[in-house]
Parts: sequence; C-alpha cells; structure tokens
Amino acid sequence: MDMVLAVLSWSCLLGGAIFLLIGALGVLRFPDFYTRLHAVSVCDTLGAGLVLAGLMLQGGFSLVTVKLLLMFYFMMFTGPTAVHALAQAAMQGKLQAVVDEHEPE
Amino acid sequence: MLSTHLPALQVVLPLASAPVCLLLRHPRHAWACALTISWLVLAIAVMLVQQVAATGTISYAIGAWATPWGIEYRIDMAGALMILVVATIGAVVLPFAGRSIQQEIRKKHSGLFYTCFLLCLAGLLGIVVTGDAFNLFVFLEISSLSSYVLISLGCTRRALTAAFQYLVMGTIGATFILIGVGLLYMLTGTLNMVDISQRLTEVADTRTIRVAFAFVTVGVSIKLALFPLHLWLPNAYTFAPSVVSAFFAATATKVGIYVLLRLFFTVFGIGFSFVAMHVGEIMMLLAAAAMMVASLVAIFQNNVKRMLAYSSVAQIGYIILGISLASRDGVAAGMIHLFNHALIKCALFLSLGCIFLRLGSVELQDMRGLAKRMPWTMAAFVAGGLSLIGLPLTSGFISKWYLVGAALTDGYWPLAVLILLSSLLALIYIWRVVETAYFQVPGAGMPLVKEAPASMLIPAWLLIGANFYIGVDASLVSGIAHQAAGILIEQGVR
Amino acid sequence: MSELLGHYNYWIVIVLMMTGFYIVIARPNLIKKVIGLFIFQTSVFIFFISIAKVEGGTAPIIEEGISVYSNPLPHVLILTAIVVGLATTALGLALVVRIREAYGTINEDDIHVQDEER
Amino acid sequence: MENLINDVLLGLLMITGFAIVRMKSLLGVTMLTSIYSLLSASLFVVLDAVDVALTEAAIGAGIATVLMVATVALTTDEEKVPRHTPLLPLLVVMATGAALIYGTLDMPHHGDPLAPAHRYVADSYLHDSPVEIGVPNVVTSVLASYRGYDTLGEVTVIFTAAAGVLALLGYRTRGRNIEAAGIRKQVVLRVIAKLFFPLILLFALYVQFHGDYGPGGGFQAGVIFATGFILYALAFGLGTAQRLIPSQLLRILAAAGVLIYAAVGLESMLLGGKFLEYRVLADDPIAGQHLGILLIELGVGITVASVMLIIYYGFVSRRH
Repeated sequence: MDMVLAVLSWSCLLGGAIFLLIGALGVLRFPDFYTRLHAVSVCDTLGAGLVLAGLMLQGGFSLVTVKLLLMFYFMMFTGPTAVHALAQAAMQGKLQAVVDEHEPE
Repeated sequence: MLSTHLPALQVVLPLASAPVCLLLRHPRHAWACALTISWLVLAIAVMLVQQVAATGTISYAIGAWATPWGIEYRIDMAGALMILVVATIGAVVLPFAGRSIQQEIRKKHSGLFYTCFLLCLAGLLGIVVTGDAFNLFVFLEISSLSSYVLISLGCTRRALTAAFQYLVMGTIGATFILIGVGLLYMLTGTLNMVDISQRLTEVADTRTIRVAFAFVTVGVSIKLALFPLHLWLPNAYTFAPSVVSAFFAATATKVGIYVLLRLFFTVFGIGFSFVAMHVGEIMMLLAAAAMMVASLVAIFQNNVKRMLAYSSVAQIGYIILGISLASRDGVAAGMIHLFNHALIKCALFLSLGCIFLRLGSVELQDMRGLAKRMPWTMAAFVAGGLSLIGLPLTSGFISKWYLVGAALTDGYWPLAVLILLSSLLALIYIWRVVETAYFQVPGAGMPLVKEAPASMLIPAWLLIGANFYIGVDASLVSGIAHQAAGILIEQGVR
Repeated sequence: MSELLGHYNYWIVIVLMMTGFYIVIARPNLIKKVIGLFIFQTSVFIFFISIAKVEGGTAPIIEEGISVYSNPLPHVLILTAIVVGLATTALGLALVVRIREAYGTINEDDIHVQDEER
Repeated sequence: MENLINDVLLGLLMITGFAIVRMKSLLGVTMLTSIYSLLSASLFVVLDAVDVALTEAAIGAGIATVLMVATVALTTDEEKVPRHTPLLPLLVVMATGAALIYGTLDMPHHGDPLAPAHRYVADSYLHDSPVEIGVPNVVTSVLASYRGYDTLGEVTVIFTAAAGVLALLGYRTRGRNIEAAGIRKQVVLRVIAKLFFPLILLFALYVQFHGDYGPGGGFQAGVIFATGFILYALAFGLGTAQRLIPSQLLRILAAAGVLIYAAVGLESMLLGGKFLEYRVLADDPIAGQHLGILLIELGVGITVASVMLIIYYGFVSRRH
C-alpha cells in the first residue's frame, strides 16, 4: 500500500513538474502575449494541481492535506482569474495578436 | 517609585505622545503637546543626570529580563551628558518652532511635523540610553526615518532631493551597522554591548571581528557625517526648515559621535580599536582634513545656511580629533566641544531662522545692512560666530583650549597649529556675514523688515547666554565631561 | 577544502548584497536606487537567517520529540528589520513620486543639471 | 536534499539579482524584485525561519511590489543609460565585498551547531521560554516579551513611515471614485475579489491569533489584512474602499495601535513591574505573559494594517 502511494504521489509530482516545465518553455517560445498567456494558464493550473495532489498523497489524512486542499481550491480561482484579467487588460490596451501571415488557404 | 522608571520614561514619553500629536487637528494643539512633552523630557533628563551623578551608572532592565536576554537601558555619565544635550536642544527649539513652522510649512502638515519631531527626539534619546546593539539600530532608524520626513518638509523642491540623498546614504549606513552587529553576534552570541565587550576578549583576534569593527565604524561615520562621508549633510541642513536644521546640527550628528565613543571604548576597547586597528590615526587624519577642507569650502558659500552646514562638518572634525587622541584629556575635550558646539550651532541656526522668517532668504546678498533692522538677531549671530571662532570668554574658547592642551600633552603640536588655522578660516567666513550685515548699505528695493518676534529671539539668546556662561565658568561642563571621559577610558582599557 | 564548503553559502549571500549595493551607488535612476536598497537589505536578511541555521534543526516552535531547533534570535531581529526596510522603501518611493512632480524627471544627473541652472 | 534546494534557491537569487542590474524597464525590474523577495522567502523556509518567510512574502513580495508598481505608474518606466562608466562605484563595491569575504574566513561553518551564536543567549531562550512564557513559538516569545521593546520600536518605525507618506503624498479624504477606466469591465475579477475578500480577512485573523502556536503574529496578520483591502480597492476603486474604511479612521487606528502597545508597558509599570513586564498584568505570571503578548500583538496588528493602507491610499490617490 505504501509502495503504491509513493509511486502514485511521485508520478503526480513528476508529472506536475513536467507540465510546469512545458509552461515555462511555452512562455519563452511563443510569439506573442496571448499565446504566452495560454501556455501559462493551462500548464500552471495542471502543473501546480498535480504537484499539490502528489503532496496530498504524501501527507495522508492530516491537517497538512486539508491545508493543501484549501490551497488547491484557491489556486483554481486565482490562476484563471489572473490570466483572464491580464488578457482583458491587454485587449483594452489594444495589444494586437501576432497572426501568421503565411497561413495556407 | 517613579524615579526608578526614569530611563524608560525618558524615551517612551515622546514616543507615545507622537501618535497623540498626529490625532490633534489644530496645529496650535499639536505644538502645545510637543512643547509640554519636550519640557517634561528635559525635566526627566535633569533628574537622570542628578541620579547618575549621585549613584553612578544606572541600569534598567526592560520587561525585567536579566541582561543578555532582555534589553537593557544603561546610562553612565557620558550618556547622561548626551541626554542633557538632546533634551535641552529639543526643549529650547520647540518654542521657536511655533512661529517659524507656521510660516515655513503648510498648515495641514504642521501636526505631522510635530509628530515626526517627537519621534526623532525619542529615537535620538533611545540611541543614547540603550545598552543593546540591535535596539540601537531600531532607534537609529526611528530617528533617521523621521529626520528624512522633517527635511523633506522644507519649502523648496531641493528639500526633496536632499532628503532622498540622505535617505540613501543613511540607509546604507544603517545596513552597514546591521551587518556589523550580525558579525558581532555571530562570534559572541549576544547583543548586549557590555556583554559583547566581555565575550569579545576571546575572539577579538579574528578576521570576522576586524571586519565587523570596520563596518560599524563606517556605518556610524556616515550618520555623524565624518569627512568624506559627509556628502548628505550640506544639502540636508541647507534645505530643511530652519528649526530642523537647528535641531539636527545640535543633536543628530552629536548622537552619532556618542555611538562612535560607545563602540570604540565600551564595546571594542582601546586595545582593539586604537592599538590593533589604528583607528586613532585614521580618525585623526580624517578629522584634520575635515577641519581644513570643510572650513575652506564654507568660506566660498553664499548661502549662509550652507556655510554653517560646512562649518558643522569642520566642527565635527574638532570633536573627532579630541576622541582620536584616546586619552582622558582628549576625550574630555572632544565631549566639551560636543556640548559647546551643540549650543553654538543651534543658536546660529536659530538666528538664521529669524532672518528667514523676515527675509524669506538666507542668501548673503539679501542680508546687506540687516544689522540695523534686526539688531538682536544679528547680535545673536555675531555672538555665536565669535564662539565658533573661539574668542576668549566664549564657550568655543574653552573647548579649543582643552583640545589644544590635550594635543600638546600627547606631543601632537602640528594638531594645535591646525586647530588655530582652522579657527582663522572660521574667522573669515563669519566675518563675511558680519561685514555684509553691518557695513554694507542695503540695496534699493530691499524690503524693510522688522525685528524677529520675542518667541524666536528668546530661545536663541538663551543658548547664547549659556554659551557665555560656559565661557566664564566652565567647571560644571568640564567636570561632567572629564568624569564621563574617565569612565569611558576605564571601560576601554580593560 | 572544508573551509570552502563551510562558507560558500555566505559568499553567495555577500555577492547578493554587493549586487544591491552596486545598484544603489552606480545607477542614477531614483527608483532603481530604492530597489537597490531593497535588494541590499533583503540580502542582509538572508545573511542573518543563514547565521541562525543549525544543521539538522527545525523551525523554533517547541514540540514534543524534537530536540534540535534553529536559532530563534536572528529570526526576531530580521522580522524587525524587514518592517524597517519596508518603512524605508515606502518613504523613498514617496520621495521619488514628489521629486518627479517637482522636477519632471527621476534621473539623478538630470536633477543635478536642473539644480545647477538656478 | 535540503542543501540542494538551498543551493538552487541561492543560484536563482543570483540570476535574479544580475537581471535586475541589467534590465532597463523599471516595471520589469519591479517584477524581478518581487520574485527576488519571494525566492528569499522560500529560502527562509528552507533555513527554518518560517515566521520571517511569512513576513518577507507578505511585505517584500506583496506590499513593497504594490508600492513600486504604483511609483512606476506615477513616474516613468524607462531607465536612462548612465552617461559615464561607473568605475568608482564598482571599485567601492568590490572593496566592500572583498572585506566581507575576508571576514568570513574566521566564521564558524554554516549550520555548525556549536557556533557561539547558538550556544549562549539563544540556547536559553529555547530552554527557558516554555517555562517562563509558555508559548510554543519561541520566535513569538522572544519578539513579544524578551525583546518586546525592539518590537515597540519597530511599530514606531512603521508609524513614522505612515506619518512620512502622509506628509509627502497626503490623500484626499473624500473624493470621486478613482479607478482605472478598464476596471469596470473586469467582471470576473470583481466577482473573485468579492469572494476572496472575506477569506483573506479571516486568514489574517487566524494568523493574528495563531501566532503563539505557529508562524504568524501581529505583523504578518496586519499586512495580510491590509492586502485584503488593497485587493478590494483594486477591484472596486479607491473611493469604494474609502467608504468602507475611511482615511480618518485609519489615522486614528494607526495611532491607537502604538498607544495600545505603550499603554501595556505603562500599565505594567503602574502595577509595580518594569516597563513591558507582562507577568504583573495577571495574578499568574504565565497568564500575565499571555495577556501581555496578546495585547501587544493586537496593537502591532492594528498599526501595521492601518499604516499599510495609509501608505497605499497615499500612493494611489496621487494619480490624477
């Protein structure tokens, strides 16, 4: 049982880390603000969520897990809201998205 | 019963009344509150000096925690003298402030002005009475932050840049002190200054302690505007409101010097500071440079406030010169000059405040023929100036007499020559003002001004009076200073 | 070699401190100066907290079954110092805002030029 | 493992530091500064300083960043490249750094349990405070009782900052609702802000009163409390926030906190103890200590929260 839990939690942690890495890469590589935001939002929620899940498995039934659950709950709200607010602000600031001109017909 | 709590009350009283001052809506009320508190503080200071004189060093454990665990307030003769300086200047300057602030600061800011003034007073007193190295840092920051605010309230925009410059340099200084305290704590495991000094004997010969010493010394030197770290001072004094210049010139840098004394003698000891680290020679060199260079620069200033600010840098040089001798006579001479200079400079800046009230300027060219219109103010300025030069029968003469004596005793005759030379330079810059005010005719179109009001003249003349009294009979001050120096040297020798 | 291993932590912190110090004294931009002070102070805090660390210790909150704690005293000092640092930063930034309103610039060199002109 | 995290964080701090030196956009520098502060907060956790970490995260990464962004918004984002090559500053910095490194050579090793710093005063705090004060969090008992006077000084410092910002920036006590033009359209943000506002205040109360047992206390709680209101003001405009908690009230509260603290000290004096000697406040010394710590932490919390808001109002109402 312990073994299973450990494997599960570590795979969650590792998966979370990979998503975070992908997110960071996306921020660096994507061409404009909106696509970068996209990279942040998707991978941040998933990445951080998985890391938290992995930690919860490590914590077992304890106060720590409750705190982690609360953190998860808050992150689910704050992450998307922040990204949404940023995107909206960029829209209002008339920031143009980069459109690939050579799109095939 | 109350008398045992005096050391704590000394600091807590102004500190706790500052918030009250903030809440008072009417400027007069805030002023009255600050004035009452400053006089109470002076009364407490006088009682403390008597206590120290009667019973020796006072120790007060805050929270009743035994010394290295809690914070200790510790007042010996040197501390008592400093408290007396700070409290006296605070009590003398505030009556003056009522009228002067009314003119120089916007009405809605005057409540804040008195709040910050009380905080600064509390900070300076806290630095003096504390026996704890980190508590010293905290109160240093209280006094520094409030002084940045006080300076920035000056009426030109250059007050803002002066305050900013001071903020940057002051914070660097404070952070250096913090680093030094950290290093000291690292090797001694304690923050109480007396305790540090006792535990330091085992570890004094380490590179860490040497660096700690260098950092606290540089940090404090910035605060006390030791040449060449004085760059913040001329602007700060020139553009601050008149009262603030008068208060700072007499107290802020002096408290810095006191901290330096504590460090060199109480914490590190003469053996380490002066023999191993050669701080005496370095300080002597810097002090001599300050005396000559700053006095020379002062001669070429056309703004009289700026002139006095540079003169302050030079006078700090005198005091440091006395301390750098590390002898009982030298330190005593330094402390006597510290006391006298506080009185003189405060009086000089106060008389400039009177001039500013009427003229709206302290430029030399605007002061032509002023002596006929403001005879009392100009007389106060001249009297203070004479003392700055060091003419007999003034307190300046007394302190220079002791300084020269101490230098000659130790065989440093070139220093005696330097002191005389620097006095000559002081004569020149004071003469420039005297010549303009007394012997030049006012230009056409210059405003016809009245004499300053009594509420402002009396504080200035009180200080001038004290100055002449010391010039005639210096036994009290010199007695306290020699006793204080004796204690410091005793602590320093180990 | 052990000399090196025991102290490299402090050396990195010293580099951090000096980074902040450099920003303060080398940059003419006033906001950058305030930020430099902030970095300088924060690095000094790290230095203090490094002093407090005890190998194998835990946070100084007394609990059954734990015997090694890190040193609480530097923590207390730094709590105080952080607040002092914020006070300085706030005041410095307020001054910067006022200077900008009065001079129209926050560059120290430009301010000097304006002051010399008068 | 702990060492690895430690080293990685130090490395990241260095990178951030150098990036701050090089970057020209002041807004970018502000963000990096926030990151720097957050990284150092994480480092504090690794180094067992949980209280400090909480404070650094709330103050350094939180409030300080808000103030810096506000300043950049009120001034300018560009940094002019200096005309002269800064050789002298570089030399000064090198000399200072070299001196410090020279000083490290005789230091006890990092983490050495036998270092003098841990053996003397701190050691007895750890041993005696459960008996003398009876609070599990030793940082709280040292902060509030053994070195309570420092904390009074610290509250005074932050109060001074409020007085300074009031004097420099002031604020309009009443006025039109200042908000950025776009904020009204941010419906999602407003809903979430409304949802989180009470939660943040609740958390602040938890941090305030749980400080005896875990990381937390007046400072952290005060800052978090203020953060809640800042979020509210950001989403609904300064005017709405000022209707909720008027500037005049803040002034009174800021003063009241310092006065509560000082009053506890004076009260213990009147009851026959020394200044800030809490044990005389109740019949039982331990209960007295608890009462004293509770009261002064309350004073600290009130002053810190209201000072943070005063400063925030000052910066934001400056915008025209």
